[in-house]
Amino acid sequence: MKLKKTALVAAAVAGLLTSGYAAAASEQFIGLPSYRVGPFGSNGASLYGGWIDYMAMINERDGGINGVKLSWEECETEYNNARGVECYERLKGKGATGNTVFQPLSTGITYSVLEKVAQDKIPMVTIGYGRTDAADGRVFPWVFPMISTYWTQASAIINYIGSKEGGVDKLKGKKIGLLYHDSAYGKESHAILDKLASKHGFTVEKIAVASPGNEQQAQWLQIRQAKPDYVILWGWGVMNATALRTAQKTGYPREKVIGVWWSGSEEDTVPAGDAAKGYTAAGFNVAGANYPVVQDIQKHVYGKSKGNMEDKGRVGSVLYNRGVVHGIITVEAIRKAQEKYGKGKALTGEQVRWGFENLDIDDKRLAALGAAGFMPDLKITCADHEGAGKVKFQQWDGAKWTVVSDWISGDQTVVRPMIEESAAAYAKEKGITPRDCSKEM
Amino acid sequence: MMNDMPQEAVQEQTRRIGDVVLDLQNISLSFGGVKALTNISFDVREHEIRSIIGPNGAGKSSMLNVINGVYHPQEGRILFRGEERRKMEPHVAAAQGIARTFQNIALFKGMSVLDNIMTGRNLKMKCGLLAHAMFWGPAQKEEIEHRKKVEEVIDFLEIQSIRKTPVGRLPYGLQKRVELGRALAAEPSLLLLDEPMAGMNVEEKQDMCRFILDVNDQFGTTIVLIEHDMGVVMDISDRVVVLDYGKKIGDGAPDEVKNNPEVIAAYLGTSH
Amino acid sequence: MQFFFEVLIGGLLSGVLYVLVALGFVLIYKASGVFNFAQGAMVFFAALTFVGFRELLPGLTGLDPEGALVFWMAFVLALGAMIVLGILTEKIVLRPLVNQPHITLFMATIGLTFLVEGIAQGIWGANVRGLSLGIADEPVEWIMDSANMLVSKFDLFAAALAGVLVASLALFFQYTKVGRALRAVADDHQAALSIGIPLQQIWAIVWAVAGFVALVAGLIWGARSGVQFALTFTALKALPVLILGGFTSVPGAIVGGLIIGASEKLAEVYIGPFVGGGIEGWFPYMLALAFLLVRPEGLFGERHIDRV
Amino acid sequence: MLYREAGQFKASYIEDQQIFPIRQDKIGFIAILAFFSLVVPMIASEYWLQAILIPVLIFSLAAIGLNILTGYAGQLSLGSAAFMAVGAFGAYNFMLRIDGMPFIAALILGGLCAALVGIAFGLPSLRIKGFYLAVATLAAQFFIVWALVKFPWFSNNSTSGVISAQKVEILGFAFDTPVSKYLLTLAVVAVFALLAKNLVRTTTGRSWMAVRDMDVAAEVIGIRPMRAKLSAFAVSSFYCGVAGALYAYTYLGTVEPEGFSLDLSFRILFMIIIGGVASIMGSFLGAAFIVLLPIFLNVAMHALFAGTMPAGLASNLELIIFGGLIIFFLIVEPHGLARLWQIGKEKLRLWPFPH
Repeated sequence: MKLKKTALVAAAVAGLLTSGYAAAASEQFIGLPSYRVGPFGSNGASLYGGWIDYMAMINERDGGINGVKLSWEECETEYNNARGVECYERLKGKGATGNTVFQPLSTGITYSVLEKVAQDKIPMVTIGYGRTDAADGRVFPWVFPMISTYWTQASAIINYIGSKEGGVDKLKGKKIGLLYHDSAYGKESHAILDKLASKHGFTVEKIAVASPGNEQQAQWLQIRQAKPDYVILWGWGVMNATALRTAQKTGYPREKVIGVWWSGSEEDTVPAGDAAKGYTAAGFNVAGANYPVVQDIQKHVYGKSKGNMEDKGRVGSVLYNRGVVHGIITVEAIRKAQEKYGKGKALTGEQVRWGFENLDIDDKRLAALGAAGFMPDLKITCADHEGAGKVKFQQWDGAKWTVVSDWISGDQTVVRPMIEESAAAYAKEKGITPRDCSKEM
Repeated sequence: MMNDMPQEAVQEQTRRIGDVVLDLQNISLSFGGVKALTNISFDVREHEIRSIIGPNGAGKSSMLNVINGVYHPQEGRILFRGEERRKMEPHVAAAQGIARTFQNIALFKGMSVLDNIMTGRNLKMKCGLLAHAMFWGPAQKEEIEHRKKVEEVIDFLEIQSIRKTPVGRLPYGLQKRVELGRALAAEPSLLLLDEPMAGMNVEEKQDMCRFILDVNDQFGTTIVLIEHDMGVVMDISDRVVVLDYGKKIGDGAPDEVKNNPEVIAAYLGTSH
Repeated sequence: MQFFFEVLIGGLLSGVLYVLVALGFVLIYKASGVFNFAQGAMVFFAALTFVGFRELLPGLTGLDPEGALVFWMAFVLALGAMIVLGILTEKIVLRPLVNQPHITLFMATIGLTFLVEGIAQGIWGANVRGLSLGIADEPVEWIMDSANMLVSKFDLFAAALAGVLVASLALFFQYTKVGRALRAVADDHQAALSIGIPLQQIWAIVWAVAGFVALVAGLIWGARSGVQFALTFTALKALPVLILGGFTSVPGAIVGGLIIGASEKLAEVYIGPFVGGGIEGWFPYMLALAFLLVRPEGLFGERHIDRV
Repeated sequence: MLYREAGQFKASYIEDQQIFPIRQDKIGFIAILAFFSLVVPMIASEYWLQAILIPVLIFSLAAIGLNILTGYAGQLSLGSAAFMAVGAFGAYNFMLRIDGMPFIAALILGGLCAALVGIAFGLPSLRIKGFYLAVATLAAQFFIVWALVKFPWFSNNSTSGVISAQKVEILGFAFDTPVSKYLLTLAVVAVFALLAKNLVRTTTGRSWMAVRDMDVAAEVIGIRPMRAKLSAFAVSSFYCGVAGALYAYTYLGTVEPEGFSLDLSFRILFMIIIGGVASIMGSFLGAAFIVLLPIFLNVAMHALFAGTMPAGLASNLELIIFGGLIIFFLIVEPHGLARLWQIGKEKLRLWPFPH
């Protein structure tokens, strides 16, 4: 037994040297650069858990995609850029056709492999994080910041606040606080909100929280002083729970705090306890275990004790369901690509990229997937790698999330020009000639 | 004990003794209210061996620390080669040609004997950091030149066989010798020795005595010596200053001091 | 002015929480000369173990999950775990490394950090958990009404608890045999050994006491922002307190913590806006550094004289 | 029998003062360099080049930097990653803002920026020592990362504070393949490692070690502690800065300030402790060990427990083993891998007649 294990390790290490695994030709390999330890380990466990469970469900229920079974392997990144690059390289050559999609669920890792994916012809899908201007598919053919970018989300949040006030025109003269994680991620909010502020005539009060954000006394006293009408919470990790607790401490009503999607999961509200009651957050997916797609996972995966989640109570949580969304989009893109490149075949990353670019998940398809209302409908084109551009808002009632809005779109007349401008600047800096989308098929 | 020391050598030195090089006037030093030295005055003449003796805690080491700038006395004047000096850092003292050894060996433990002694040449080396990094042309030439000097010191102290040994591995007596070597490598005009023979056996003491006298003799170096071994002190010193409880209680030629009743009472008296 | 005092009081109360973490560092450093970087991980481990037992016990015993009995049972079990951790650390990590340079011991405690983090999450899972001590984090009403000033009930409670902790530690060190031995060890290892104080036993006790302090800190921090990995970062809040107050001074840690807490909040509010905010991450370090440049021996340290 | 210095006599001090006084060492060094520059590019896969060898080389350089400061000059620092960040952002801005900036010049200028910042944060070392200084260097760590995020000028007003390295071109040759990037990194690291070796064995290095071993004695023989400490900070930060620039240009391509976190600083510190304090060789061994160990553990865990153990537990077990091995190494060989190497060499010198 011991010998066998030693041999296994040796084989695995040898595998690193040679790269490339002998895998069944009818398996589609997906590398998972997951993180299950470190400050964001709990988030990673839910996100990758949901994604893996969905793929397992497709294998169990449908026998794969048109008979092509999905196979995957995890690689621990610890949410660390260098480890992420190592995982990218390690996973790249695995499987019969190599890794077919890379989704690191970390903006830092996204940046670190941005140029490599184009060289290696592996599509990178960054749902709800990553480089915003990559939504311009002409400049970034290999990157898909799908469903909704940070800028669209910011705009949608303003629209939501507008709807609560009785229309965006009512925002004139209002003051909106922005409590942001003082990092690259948090700063994504600045430019777009400034632009929207000048368009709608409100003011933005930007307040930075130093990472990790487990102390916010000063910030919330500043908020108390400034008395903004709403506070947008642009946080990550421990900062979110602390923000809600400190809001309670300083007497700021939680109903007026609107979180972004990385601030709107059970991982953020549960530790805040009562303080989170009434708090609203955006999301490109909703919480709940009653959707048919989650029910199918329960039945086909957990029913056979093959589930990935250690804590089964988290199935149906916001982040778990977000993982399921990752699964749905990945599987649908492969399905789409098979339509073009041959059903029942394992596809290369390049072929799957075509699948992502021509992805069209309309309401009918969503219903068929058992995900109506679970995530927005989505249509990707050569130029537009974002697709939906919609978010829903959910409110925490102290025990669970309740949806309180329909899908709300961002203001693309503001967002899209910003994306194109930023992408054009990147193209110029890098000497990239944007694709001519009329010639793509 | 050291009576077999050739008398002529001592005589020869006495003849060469010159002017006052270091003049300490009314030195007082205290640490947070505790007086270490009180109103001490004495001088050191060129080429002489000047010993400081006294019981433990008399302030002997503090005196050396005052001379080479480790401590700054609150009161008093220090004249070195006729110039009064104010607060002075030890490295400035070193630049003026004052070198020393320490009571508890203060070698650089992580380095070899050769490197330790090479540090003594530090002040005389002029090449910059970049030149060292390249180790090309002038830097290499300089390194080699100083290496030659250091080898002379190594030969002089008869420690050729241990030159590449890390000093931490050496026995106590040899470490003391290396420390002397490091001080000598700086080619000092004034050498301060803090108990160079403490903890040594007779042979080692004899060797050390010989080195001290040779340094004094061959290089003409002025030496200020702290030593407990009365025999050695009386044998090799030109003049002796006696401290007790931070005060000077005697000063003069060895024979004078030996017969000073105050010294006998305070110093020799305590050792009985 | 009212706003200034609000920030000041809030800062002082936050400072109390830093003191809690810093105390653990000071205890260990004083007794064994180890700069224990794992203190943050110990805070996390303690809080997670407490919450874990609190979740586990009602299922095993049928007791009321919110009841006092479960709370105290979980507390005792978590404390037991911390004591075991302390003893094991002494036996497995410190004893073989005795007489090694400080930096080696320091690195060993960083290794210990990984170990403790891994064990904590390996046993209890990565889930983020809430922790309620039954005291709401709300403004005290009468202060709010009379002075329009915000003072949190929870923070006052935490401050009181910290006060009790410090007082009981002081009593422990002053009046028990172990405490006296501990102080002897802190003063001079060799001397303590020579009069027959079992050094290694004392170290184990100190680590266990530091574990107890970590547990208290973990409960309070955990109740504020949830029991999650980020509790390990509380160590970073305690470090500037240590340089300000000195690694070996308990009063230094207390005063240092209050100074750091108050000044970082005031700086964030009054200086932050001019430089873009978010300065709390580095400001305490800069402040402590500036202070050290003026007074290298720290707040309560004695001036050190080099003897040669 | 091969490793024998008998019969090699040094007739001059020049010969005795070579970097490798023993002939076999010199041959060995040239053989290793030849292997890594000629053979490795032919046989190594892209994975090995990009995910292992390039980062190991870059971290070796950073570890040499920290070793100069901590190992040779005795000043404990926890801010190495921040100095890497200064180097990366410095080089980026020189490339960006000056037309026709040669890459190597930008690399060195980036390093010089880091050196200047290093001197500034090294000033406290003149008054404070030991862990107080170590914690004080955290001020550098947090302040620098904060400043790089906060002031958009550093990242050319990028919305997210992220910089994307320009193409690397030297004399018209574009370094854009893994092999060419590897060779460039190797060349830079090898040159700087040799320069460091020279530095530490001449006057500069001796004055650092003197200050480290006994600062009062050093001052008494005329070494100025201020100059020694600040030059150590400058050179150390310079090395970290160059490593940071390489990290951006030949390794990741795109970097964000937060990537240069305290965690990275600790990793570099681990490298010198595990590798060997005050050893250039040890810096390489330590970097290789610390980069490879977690990867090895991850691969091994997957091979052993894939499917049988919950993934979260497996990841935590990796962390536990990593921490445990660090402690184990510190206990078994507190002087690091370089000492093992040394012992091995001494054994080899005597072999086969150990007495």
